[in-house]
Amino acid sequence: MKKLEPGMAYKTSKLNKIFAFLSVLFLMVVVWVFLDDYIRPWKAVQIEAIKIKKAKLEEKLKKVEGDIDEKRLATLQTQLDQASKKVSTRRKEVFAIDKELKQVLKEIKSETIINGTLNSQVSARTFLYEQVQVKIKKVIAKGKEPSEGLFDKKKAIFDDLKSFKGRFLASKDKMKFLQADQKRLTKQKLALNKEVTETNKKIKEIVTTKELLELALEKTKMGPIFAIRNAPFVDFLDPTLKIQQIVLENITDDRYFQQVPKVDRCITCHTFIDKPGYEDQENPHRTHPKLDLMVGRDSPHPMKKSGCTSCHSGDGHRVNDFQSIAHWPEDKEQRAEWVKKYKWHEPHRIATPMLKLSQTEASCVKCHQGVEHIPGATVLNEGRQNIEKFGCYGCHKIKGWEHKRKPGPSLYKIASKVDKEFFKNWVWSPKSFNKHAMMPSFFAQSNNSKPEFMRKNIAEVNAMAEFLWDKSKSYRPFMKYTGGDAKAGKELASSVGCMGCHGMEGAEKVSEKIGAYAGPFLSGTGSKVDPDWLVSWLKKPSHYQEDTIMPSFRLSDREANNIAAYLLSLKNKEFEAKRFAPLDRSARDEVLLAYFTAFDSEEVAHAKLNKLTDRQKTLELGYRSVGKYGCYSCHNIDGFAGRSPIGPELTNEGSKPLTQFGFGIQKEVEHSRDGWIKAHLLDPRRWDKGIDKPFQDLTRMPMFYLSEREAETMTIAIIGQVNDKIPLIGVKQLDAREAIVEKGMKVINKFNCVGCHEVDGYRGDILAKYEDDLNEGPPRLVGEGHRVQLDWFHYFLDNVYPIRPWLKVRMPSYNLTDEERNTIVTMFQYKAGQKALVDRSKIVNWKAGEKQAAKELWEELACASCHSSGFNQDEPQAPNLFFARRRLRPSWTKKWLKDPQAILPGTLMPSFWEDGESQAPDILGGDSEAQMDVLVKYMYDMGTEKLPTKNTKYWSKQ
Amino acid sequence: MSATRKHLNRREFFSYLTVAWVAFGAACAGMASLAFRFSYPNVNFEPEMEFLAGTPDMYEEGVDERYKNGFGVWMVKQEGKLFALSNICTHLGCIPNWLPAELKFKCPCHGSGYYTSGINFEGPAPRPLERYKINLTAEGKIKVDKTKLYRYEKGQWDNPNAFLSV
Amino acid sequence: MREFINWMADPIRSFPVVCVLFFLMMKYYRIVGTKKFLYLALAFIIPTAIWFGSDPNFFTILILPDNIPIIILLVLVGYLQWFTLYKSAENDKRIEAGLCPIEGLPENREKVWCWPNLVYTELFCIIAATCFLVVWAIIFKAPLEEPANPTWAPNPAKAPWYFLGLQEMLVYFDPWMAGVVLPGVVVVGLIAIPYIDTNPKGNGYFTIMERPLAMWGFLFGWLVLWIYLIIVGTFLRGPNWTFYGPFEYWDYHKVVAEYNVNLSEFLWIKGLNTSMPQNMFLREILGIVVSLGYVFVLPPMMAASKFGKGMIEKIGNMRYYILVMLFLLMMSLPIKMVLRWLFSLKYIVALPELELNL
Amino acid sequence: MAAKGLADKVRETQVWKSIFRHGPPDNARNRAAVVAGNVFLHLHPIKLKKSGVQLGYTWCMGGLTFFIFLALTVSGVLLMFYYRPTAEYAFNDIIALREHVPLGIMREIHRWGAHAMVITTWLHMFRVFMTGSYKPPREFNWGVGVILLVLTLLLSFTGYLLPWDQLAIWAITVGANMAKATPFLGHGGPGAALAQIGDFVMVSDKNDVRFQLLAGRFVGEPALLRFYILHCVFIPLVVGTLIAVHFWRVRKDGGISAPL
Repeated sequence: MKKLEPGMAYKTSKLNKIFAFLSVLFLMVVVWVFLDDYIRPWKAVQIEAIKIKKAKLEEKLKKVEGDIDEKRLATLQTQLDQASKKVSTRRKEVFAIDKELKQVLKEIKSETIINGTLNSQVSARTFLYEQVQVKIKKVIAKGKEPSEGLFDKKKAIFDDLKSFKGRFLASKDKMKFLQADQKRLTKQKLALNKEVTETNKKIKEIVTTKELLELALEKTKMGPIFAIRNAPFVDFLDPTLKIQQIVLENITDDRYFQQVPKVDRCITCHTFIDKPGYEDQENPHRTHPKLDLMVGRDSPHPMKKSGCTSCHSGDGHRVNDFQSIAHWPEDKEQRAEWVKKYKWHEPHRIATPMLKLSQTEASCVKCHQGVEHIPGATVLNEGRQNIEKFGCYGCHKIKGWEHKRKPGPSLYKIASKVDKEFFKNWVWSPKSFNKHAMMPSFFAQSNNSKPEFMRKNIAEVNAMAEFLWDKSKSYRPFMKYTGGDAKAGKELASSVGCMGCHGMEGAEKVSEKIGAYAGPFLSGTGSKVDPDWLVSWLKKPSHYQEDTIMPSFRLSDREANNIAAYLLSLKNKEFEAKRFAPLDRSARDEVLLAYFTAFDSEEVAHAKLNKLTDRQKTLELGYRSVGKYGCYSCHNIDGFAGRSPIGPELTNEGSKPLTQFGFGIQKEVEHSRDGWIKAHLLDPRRWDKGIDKPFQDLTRMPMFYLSEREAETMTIAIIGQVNDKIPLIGVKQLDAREAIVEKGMKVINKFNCVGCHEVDGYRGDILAKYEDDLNEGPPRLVGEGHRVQLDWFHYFLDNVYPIRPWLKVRMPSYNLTDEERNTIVTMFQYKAGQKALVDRSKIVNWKAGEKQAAKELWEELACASCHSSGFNQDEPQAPNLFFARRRLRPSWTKKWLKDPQAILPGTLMPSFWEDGESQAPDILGGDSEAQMDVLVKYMYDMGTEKLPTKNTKYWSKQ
Repeated sequence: MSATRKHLNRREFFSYLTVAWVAFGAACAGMASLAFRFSYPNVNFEPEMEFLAGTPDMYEEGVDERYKNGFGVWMVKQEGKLFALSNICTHLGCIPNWLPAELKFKCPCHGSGYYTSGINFEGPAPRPLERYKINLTAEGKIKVDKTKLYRYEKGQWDNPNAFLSV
Repeated sequence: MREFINWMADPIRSFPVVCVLFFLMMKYYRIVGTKKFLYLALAFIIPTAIWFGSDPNFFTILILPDNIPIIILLVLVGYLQWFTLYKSAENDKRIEAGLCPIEGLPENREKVWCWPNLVYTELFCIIAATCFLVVWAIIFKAPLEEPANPTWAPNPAKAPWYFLGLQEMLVYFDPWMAGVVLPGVVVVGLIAIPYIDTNPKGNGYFTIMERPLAMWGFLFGWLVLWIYLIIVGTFLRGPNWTFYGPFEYWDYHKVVAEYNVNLSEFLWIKGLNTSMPQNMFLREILGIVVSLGYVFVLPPMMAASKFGKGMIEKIGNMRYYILVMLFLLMMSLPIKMVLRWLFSLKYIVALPELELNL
Repeated sequence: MAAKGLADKVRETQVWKSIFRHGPPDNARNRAAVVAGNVFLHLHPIKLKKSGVQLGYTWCMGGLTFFIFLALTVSGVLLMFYYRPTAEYAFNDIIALREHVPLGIMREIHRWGAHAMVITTWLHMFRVFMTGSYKPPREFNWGVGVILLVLTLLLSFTGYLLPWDQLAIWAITVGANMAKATPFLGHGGPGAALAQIGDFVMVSDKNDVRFQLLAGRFVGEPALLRFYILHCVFIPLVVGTLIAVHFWRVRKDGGISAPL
C-alpha cells in the first residue's frame, strides 16, 4: 500500500483526475442535452419547405423577368433621365418653396404648442367653472341664497374661460390657415417634380411584380442572420423555424371530464397545405388537393375554423415525430414505405389514430347531421346509400335514421302472396332464387353447416313458416288474372318506369346501369307469387298494403294483365323443383328445450315442453326463431310491434375502443376499427371460424354477399359514427330553409322520387337508361319550385295527368298523405327560394300594340309547331300551353325562353334569343326583353284557369 | 521527494484541477442556461393578432368601440380615412377611455390625453397612439393585422397600409 | 426450452424455486461471496439475459419505459447482494480466526479530513448520478397514454411498479389485508427492528455469521417477498392480471382455468358433505379457529420449544412475542400462496357479510 | 504559471476574502475551515472515520437520495411553469412539455428521477440493515428513515396522477380503492357495517377515508388538485423537515456507523 498523507483517504492527485474525468463527462452530457433539445424533426421539414419555396420563387422570377419588355424599360429610363434634367432646371423655384415650407412648418409647430397650452387651460377652467356651478346649485337646493362672493367668483372664472376660449379658437383658425399653406406648398413642389414622378410610376408598373418577388426571395435566404435567429439557446428571440398551430374554439377534443378547444399543429410540417401552387410537391409539402372545399381561406371549411384532425383524426397536438401523430398508411405499399422511411409502427395508446386518407369523408357526419346527402362527400354518400340499400338500420339503430321505413316487405298477409314451400326455400337461401336478392342469407353458412346445426335450422325455418302463416291475415285479390300478352307486358314494364325502382330479369345490363334498389329485383316472379295477387298488386298496390310506397301507374286492366303475363313468365325452374325438408319434431323439441333450460332446470323445462300440444310447440319455436333471427327488424310481423331491433346500436361505432372489437383468432384481419368492420361486413360469420360454439351462441348476423366496394363504402359511413361532442357552434346548423328542404328530401327519398327524377343534380337513377336521349326520360327537376305554381303542384301530385303524353315513361300516382304532399311542395318552393303563390290576375296587362306583336312573334317563332296540342292535330312534342297558365310561373317562363339550355342542358326547346339577340328583329324594334315579356303574357292570356284531370284529352283547349 | 519532482507534481495537479473546474463550470452554466431557456415558451395561446372587422359601411364618422374589448382596437373614421387605433397608452401601457363628450381619449393612470386621431396633447404620453395595419380582403371585409405597427412620429401614418380610404 | 421456462415461471413453480435458491444462497454464502463465483455467475447471466432479450415478446415488456427502473433495480440489487455476501464472507473468515472485521482495522478507523475526501466523493457521486439521469431521460421517453377516461379502464390496470408487490398480494388477500394491514405491518415491523434485535454484534460491518436470524429474516422479506413479487407483477402479469410466461404474447383473451374455493366449503361440502350452516360464524368456524390458533396458539407453542426458550432468555418475553407476531404475519403471505396453488383455497375465513375475508 | 499568478491575485482581493475566509485547503487548518465555514458543507464533520468515505462501505445511497430529492425539487418547480392541475388542461400540458416546451426532457428527468429516488432509498435501507447500522444508538434514526421511505413512495404515488392519462387515473383508482378497504374507516373494509345507526351511515362511499383522499367518490378533478398540493407542497415540506432531523441525528449519533 502506498503511503498517504496523514488524514487523507485518497491521494489528492487521484481525486483531481477523477474530478476532471467526471466533469468532462458532465460537460459532454450537457452538450448532448442541448443538441437533443435543439434537433427536432420538424425543423428539417421546415428548412426543406423554405428551399422548395425558394425554388418556386426563382422559377417565377425568371418567368417575370422574361416577360418584362426590355425595350420599353430602356425608353422609360432615357425618359427619366430627360425628366430629371428638366426638373433640375427648376432648382431655384424648388429652393424657394422649400424655404417657404420650412417657415410654415416652424410656425405650425409653434402654433401647436400655443394651441395645446390654450386647450389645456380651457379644459381646466371649464372644470373650475362647472365646480362653482355645482356649488351654487347645492346652496340653492338647500333653500339658501348663494353669497355674493360665489357669484363674483363664477363670473371671474367665466370671463377668464371666455377669453381663453376666444384665444383658443383664434389659434385654431390660424392653424387651419397654416395647414392650408403647407398643403399648397407641398402641391407646388410636387408639381415641379411632376415629370420625374410620373416616369418613375410607369417604370414601377413594369417592374413591381419583379421587385415583390425579389423581396420574397430575399426572405427565403438562409444566411448568417437566419442561422443566428434559429441557433440553440438564442432561438427564443425571434426564430423563423417554429411550431405553428391552429386553436379552434368551435371544435373540441374530448378529455372525458371536459371539452377542450382543439389544437392542431399539423401545419408545422404541412407548411403549404393552404397555399395554392404546391400541388406538384411530395407530402408533407403538398397543397391540400381540395382547396376549394377544404382548408382554403375562401372554402366553406377554412383551416383556421375547421382545423385538421377534426376531419383526419389523429393526435394533432403532437409535432415531435412522424409516429406520435398517429399517421395511418393507406395501403400495404405505403405502410412498407413508412416503415422504411419513418420506422412507423401501429400507434399504441392513442384513442383516435388518423383515418386512412380514402376514409377521411367519414368525418363529415360529425358536423353534418340529419341530412340525407352531403354535397361533395361522394364516397360517404355512396356508403350511406348502401346502408339504405341493404337496410343495416333495420337491425342496428343508427341515430338520424329512425325515419326510414322497414327495409323488407310487410309479412302481415304473407299467406296470400306466396306459398309456404316457396317461403321456406327462400328463407333458407334467398340467393338461390334470385341472385340479386337483398334479403341476406342466414343459413348454410360457414359457421352453421354442420349436420347437427342444419337439422336444427331446418326445424326453425319450418316453425317460422308455420308461425307466420298462422299469424297471416286473409287477403282476397280484387282482380282475376285473365292472361295477357307477355311480350307487350315486357315492353310496357321496361318503358313505363318500373325500372326506376326495380331491376328486371331480361334487362340485366340496363338494370345494373340504373342500380335501382327501392323495390326487389324482378326475377323468377312466376315461381313466386299468385297470379291474381299480382294483377291486383300491379293495378292498385295499396289495396294489399295500405302504407306501401309502390305507386299505381294507372294501368288499364289490359296493361296490368300484360305486365302480369310477362312477370309470370319469369320462372326459376330449379328453385321450383326444390323441396324443403319436413319438420323434424325431435330437432324442434331439442331447440325449444334449450330455450326453456336457459332459466329453468331440465325437469321444469321438460314439464313445460310436455304441456304444449304439437302445434303449440311448432308455433312457439316459430315465434322464438323470428325473435332470434330478428326477422321483425326488417319486416312487419304481427306480434312484434315495438320490439327493439336485434343488432347493437351503431350510432357511436366509430368511437368504440379497439380492444372491444372481438378479433377472435382472425389474424389476417387488419387490427383497426375499419379493418374489423369491413371484414365483418364481408363475412360476418368469420369470427366463429375455428371456435367451438354451441348452437344458440352462433353469430347470427347474416351474409349479404357484399362486393369489396360496397363493404368499403359502408365501412367509411360507419366509422364516421363517432361520439365526439362537437359544440353547437361547430356543427353545421340547418337554417329554416335548409331544414324544410331536408324534411322534403326525406319524403322524396322514401318514395324514391329520385329513382326517376333528377332533383337539382341529385340522382335520377333511371336516366341512365336514357343516356342517348335524356328527353325521352322522366323530366329533370331543376329549380322545380321556381318552374311551377305551388297550388298546381299540390293538385298534380294528387291528380296526376299526362303533361308530356309522347313519353313512354309515366308519372305514377302515389299514395301520399296530405302532410307528405305538403312537405314535398314546400321543399321545392324553398329549394328554389320562391314565394308561395302567383297572382295570375296581374300577369296580363296589355299595352298598346303589344298583343299584336305577341301574336306575330308567336307565328314567327312557330311555337305551335311543337306545342301543337290544342292548335292542330299534329303529334305534340312539347307540353300543352293552354294549361301552362295554372302550371308555370311567369318569371320562370321568361328565364326559360331566354336560355333553355342553361336550365336543362340538352333540352329540345330552342333558344330564340341567343346571347340576347332576337331572331325577329322587326318586332318591337328587336328588343329581346320586350319580346319575351309579351310572349309570356300571350301564353297566360290564352291559357285556361281549369285544371286538367287524367281523363282530359291532352290536345284539348279546356 | 526532490524539489523538481514536487514542482512537477504541483503543475500536474494544477492542470488537472483546472480542467476539472473549467469543465464543471461550463457544464453548470449550460444547465443554468437550459433552465433559463426553459422559461421562454415556444408557442402561446394568446388571441389572434389578425382579425376581420366587418365591412367599411359599418362605420360612422368618429370612434367605434366594437373591437376594443375583444381585440384592443378602436376603429376610427375621420376625414375620409378609416384606421385601427391601438388602445394602449404610449406612456405606461394603461388602457385609455374614450370620452365621447370631450372627443378625446383619456388615460386613467396618469392623465394622458389623445385626440380622435390618436395624437397626444396632454399628460405625460411621449408620443401618439399607434395604428395597426388595415386592408380589405378579396370579399370586401376589413382585415386588421396587429403585428404591424405604424407610428406617427416616424411618419408612417401616411403608409397606404395604415388606413383605408372611405 | 422457452416453453419450459414459461411453464416454470408460473408463481406456483417459480416461488418454491426462488425459495430454494434463497436458502442455498444463504447457506453457502461463503461460496457465493467469492469473486470467482461472481465471474461464473456473470458468465452465465449475461448470455442468458441476452437470450431472454432476444425474444420479441419479452423484449416488448422489457423496454416499456416504466420497466426500465426495475431493470436498474435488479442489476443493482443483484450486484449489491453479492457484494454484501462477499464482504460478509471475508469478515466472517477473519472473525473465525479471531481477528477484527475489515471495517474495524485501525487504518480503516483512522480519522480523515472531510475536505477533500468526503466532499469530493460526494461530488463525484452527484456528477455521475446527474449524467446517468440525464442520459436516461434522453434515451427513454416518459410514458403517456390516452387522456384520462373514467368510463373505460385499460387492461391491465397496474399500480406504479414499486407497489406491484402489494398488487400481487391482492391476488391472495382481500384489499383490507393486502392493501392496508400488511403494508402497515411492514412499516411498523421495520421501525420495530432495532428494538427487537438486541444482538450487539454486527454493528457497523458486514457479517452473517454473527447475526444469522436478522439476516435470514430480513433478506427473505426483501428479496423474496418484495423484489421477487415486483418482478412477477411487472413481467409476468398481463391483461386481466393473468399470468403470462416471459416468452408469451400478451393476448387479451387468454383464459386461465381458475376456480377457488373457501375453507368453509371444503369443510362442509367436501368434508362433511352437508349444506352450509345458516349462521355465518358457525359456517366459518374452522377458519376462525385456524386463524386464531395461528395467531394466539402458535406463538406460545413455539415459546415452549427449545429454540423459543433460548430466544426468550436472550431477548425477553415482550420482544419475543412481537417478533413472532411479525414473523407470522410475514409468513402468512407465502402460506396463503402455497395453499392457493395446492388447494385452490380462496379464503380461510370468508365473511363477505362483514367484508371480512382472510 | 501565469494562470496560477492570476489565481493567487484573485485570492488576495477583498471580494474573495470576504467570501472565503481561509486559504487553499491544503493544510489542516484550512481543511477544517472549509467545512466549518461553509453553510452547505458544515453538515459534515470536519474529520470522519475512513470507512465513511469508502464507497464500498456506504454505497453513497443516502447522499444520492438527498441529491435526487434536490434535483426533483428544482425540476418540479420548473415543471410547474407549464402545468395546470385541472381536468381541462392537465393532459394537454403534459403533451406540451414533450412537444413544444423548451428542454423537452424536463418531464423525463422528473419522472425517472422519482423512480431513481425510490431505488436509492430502498438500497440505502438495504445497506443500513446489512451493516447493522440501525443498532444502538441509531434506533431512532432508523425509524425516521423508514418514515422517509414511506413518504418517498407517497411522493411518487401522488405525482403519478398528475399526467392525467389512463395510466395515471387507473393506477390511482386501484391504489385509492385500497383505502376503501381500511378496517372500520373505509366503506368496503371489515367493521364499516357496524358504524351505522338506523338511517345514519357513518361510513359510506361519501364519507370514508377514500372520499377524504380523493375529495369525491372517484378520481376526478378535485382529486387531481388534492394530489397536486400533496405532491408539490405538503409532502415535500414534511420530507424536508424529516431529512433535517435525519441528518442531524446522523451527526449526533456518531456519524456514519463503524464497528464498535
